[in-house]
Amino acid sequence: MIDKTCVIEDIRPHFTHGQTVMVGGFGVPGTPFTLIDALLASGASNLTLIKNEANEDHMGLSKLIEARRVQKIITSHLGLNATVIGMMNRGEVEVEFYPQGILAEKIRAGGAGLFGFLTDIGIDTILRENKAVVTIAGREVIVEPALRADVALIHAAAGDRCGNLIYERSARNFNPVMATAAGRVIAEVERVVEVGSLEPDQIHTPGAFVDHVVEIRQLTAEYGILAHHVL
Amino acid sequence: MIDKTCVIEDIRPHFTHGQTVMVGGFGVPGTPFTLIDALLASGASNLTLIKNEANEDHMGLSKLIEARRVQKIITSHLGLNATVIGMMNRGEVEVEFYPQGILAEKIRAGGAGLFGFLTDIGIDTILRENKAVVTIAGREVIVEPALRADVALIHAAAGDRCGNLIYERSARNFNPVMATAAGRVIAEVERVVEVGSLEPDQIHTPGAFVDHVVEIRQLTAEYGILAHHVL
Amino acid sequence: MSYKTKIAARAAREVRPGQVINLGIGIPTRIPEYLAADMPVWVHSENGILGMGLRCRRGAEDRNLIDAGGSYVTLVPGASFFDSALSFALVRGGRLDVAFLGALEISCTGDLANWIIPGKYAPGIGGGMELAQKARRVIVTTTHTTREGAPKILPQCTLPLTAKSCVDTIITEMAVIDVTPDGLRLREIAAETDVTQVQARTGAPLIVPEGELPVF
Amino acid sequence: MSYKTKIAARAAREVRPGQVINLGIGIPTRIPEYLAADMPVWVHSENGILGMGLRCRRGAEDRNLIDAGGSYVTLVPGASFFDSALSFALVRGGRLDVAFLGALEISCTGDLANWIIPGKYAPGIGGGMELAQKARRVIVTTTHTTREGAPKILPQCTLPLTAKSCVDTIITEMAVIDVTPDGLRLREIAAETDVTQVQARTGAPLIVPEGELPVF
Repeated sequence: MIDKTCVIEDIRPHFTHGQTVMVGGFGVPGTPFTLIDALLASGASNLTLIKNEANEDHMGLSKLIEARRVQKIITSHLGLNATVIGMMNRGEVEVEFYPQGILAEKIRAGGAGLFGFLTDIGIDTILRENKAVVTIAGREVIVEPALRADVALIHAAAGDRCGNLIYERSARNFNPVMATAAGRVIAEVERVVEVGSLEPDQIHTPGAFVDHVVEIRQLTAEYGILAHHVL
Repeated sequence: MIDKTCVIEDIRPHFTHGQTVMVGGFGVPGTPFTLIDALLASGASNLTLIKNEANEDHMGLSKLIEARRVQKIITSHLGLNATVIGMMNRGEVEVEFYPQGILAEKIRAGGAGLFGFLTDIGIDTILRENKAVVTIAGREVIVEPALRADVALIHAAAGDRCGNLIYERSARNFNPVMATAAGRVIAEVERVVEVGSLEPDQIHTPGAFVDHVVEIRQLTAEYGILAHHVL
Repeated sequence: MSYKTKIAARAAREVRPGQVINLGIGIPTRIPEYLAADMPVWVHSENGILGMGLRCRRGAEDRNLIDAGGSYVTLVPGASFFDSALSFALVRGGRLDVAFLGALEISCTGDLANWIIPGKYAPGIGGGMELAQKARRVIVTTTHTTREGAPKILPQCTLPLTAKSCVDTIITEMAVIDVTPDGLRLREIAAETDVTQVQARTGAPLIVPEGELPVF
Repeated sequence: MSYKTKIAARAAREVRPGQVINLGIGIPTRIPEYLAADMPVWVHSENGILGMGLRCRRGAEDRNLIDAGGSYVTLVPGASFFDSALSFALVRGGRLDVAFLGALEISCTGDLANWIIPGKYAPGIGGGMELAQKARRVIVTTTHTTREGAPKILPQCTLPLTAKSCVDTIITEMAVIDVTPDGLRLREIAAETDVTQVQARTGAPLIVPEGELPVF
């Protein structure tokens, strides 16, 4: 067995200027904060980032954007991040929006080695502008190209040494699809477990998709409960 | 909670003449033999069936075809069923072949409410004949339409009363994608379990996709080991 | 009772046993509070949950269990988790019975605009467009007029559409209105108002059925 | 040693540690028997398995654990199961390092035909087309000639293609041949034969490197 576990310092050389980086997570759950910090520390800039949202102000993905390392964000919604919306409105970062499930589907198509898919989502809206439209089964549909990245940053609850991953609760979200859709897939895990200890029927991401597994040394405050979302 | 469990006799009225029926399974594992027998007993004919293969001679799907209930099979490979290959060659049943992963992907696209997808699989072969071809990212690709069915017949290891399913080992195969892609989804399960006893992170098919759950009264010989595949 | 409470409580009465429903941000998230405790319903969340319960009481939060709006939530027995691709397969594939959504504008043919105010508000698309376009039934829960008192229900939308002809029912603090092939049909009216007032604050003609209107 | 045994044993030597490999029906399924016991390799099966071990010994079969050819198999630690869509996402998405496939014909530019003999044999497509087109490396394991002694390696295929320009290496009972931009390059030769015989049974010209050829 080739052990895919490594320490965070081993990851940094994989980050380079101008890369496209997919980042898992939907809000706090599933966001790989440790890997994002490593990407920030690497100094890589002119990045294109793909993530459901940009986290909230001063957290996670937002740190990279606020540090002006990001040329473009491909995302679904920035509603909880006034800082990034401000930067977008001032033209300081380019933003490309997709309907949330279409974004997930574009990534999945990239991971599945498809070139794109056909959808009627948005066909009667301004979303159809500047998109290729074809007719199938008598219906006009948008041609959505597949999306892949140079690197995917994944957060999982547990990973074994050969890269098998399991996710917990709503922290699954975009992580499994992104784990299929990048040239290099790096997973941070809350605990590394020995090979054979994950039940084969319960593995969410098979190890073949994962290149590196990094154990998180400490779940920092960013991973915790956000006070302003508490009842 | 609305209890989705029922007995096999309740299922029969859902089978009608001319239906399109998806059937899970890859060989014996995951093939819903009990539901296939119910479809046979219903007398429904002129069926269009969608399944990875037609099982082996005189088993499972093959019984429906041999009983002349089937107009067309949409499948990937019939290599282990000389009876059905013979019927195909004599024009007694229409067969539409797709590459195995493309068949899975067409069903998944149907389940995901997409109209189709773009793939280069087969683009340099006779498969491109009579297919719509478009150019994307400088590459000629085939437009594969999505596939849905009136009814999907699913086999699962366990199901709870609200339709959540888990599959075992290589019996998963086409079942989870087919469970998303039909107007009526009927699952046979080896055991019915109480709601709440399946771990939410380990459920393979969420109950929302499943309309009926039928407990298999007895695992007949068809579900067992095939002697001619034993070492 | 606040407008929002009244709307959420009335909207809860549209839910049928066994339905799979999705609750948009704002008023819809309050609907579960007004469902009967024994009402069997499956609440879907875009971030990959089926079977959400009420919002989580303070102190019991699970850092890995939030809804699509970021609130900490609970689960009901039979809940399941899945990835974002399957979450929207459920929506687009026709397994979502009802989506409750907010609105900026609704047209008399059921067009919905709720995601952009050009030059002012454009935080992205999120899951709303797929919910609006693909849920089997779309119920808009919204105040009847804007803060400035302008009608939100119009002959046609002036803002960019979320989806065309998607709205089935509009529930406001004043009325329950169905979008029908013949136009907007008043189904129920709030106790605090009357048909003249509802029509006055609605920017498109209402069909008022004969006989007494049910009151909520 | 039979032809098939010799080919499978030689093919096993192409496997590198940590690779994800898929074994087509026939000769390839015998490759694991010839891998070193400590060789870390992940065997993928189209029906949704990563981490297959050897074929299952008689009496220990699990009715739910077969490979894509129907044989009962075993697992290695770290194995996982997944559905058919993810199984082929792995293949088409570039995570399959090597596919070992059988052949009816191979052209000198690496075209592969292995699924149809018009009028005689057309059982379907299966997973082979995707394996041939998308594996990072395609190794064909086949007898050097047909049963009738006709070359399978040809200037161009006469049968319908499985995939164009997909074959990287051909392993037969006579030789190991790489498909290169310059043409077919003889890499190794069987102890039982010589270059003249190999060329005589090959329907396209072979590039024979200078010096002594490794023997297997």
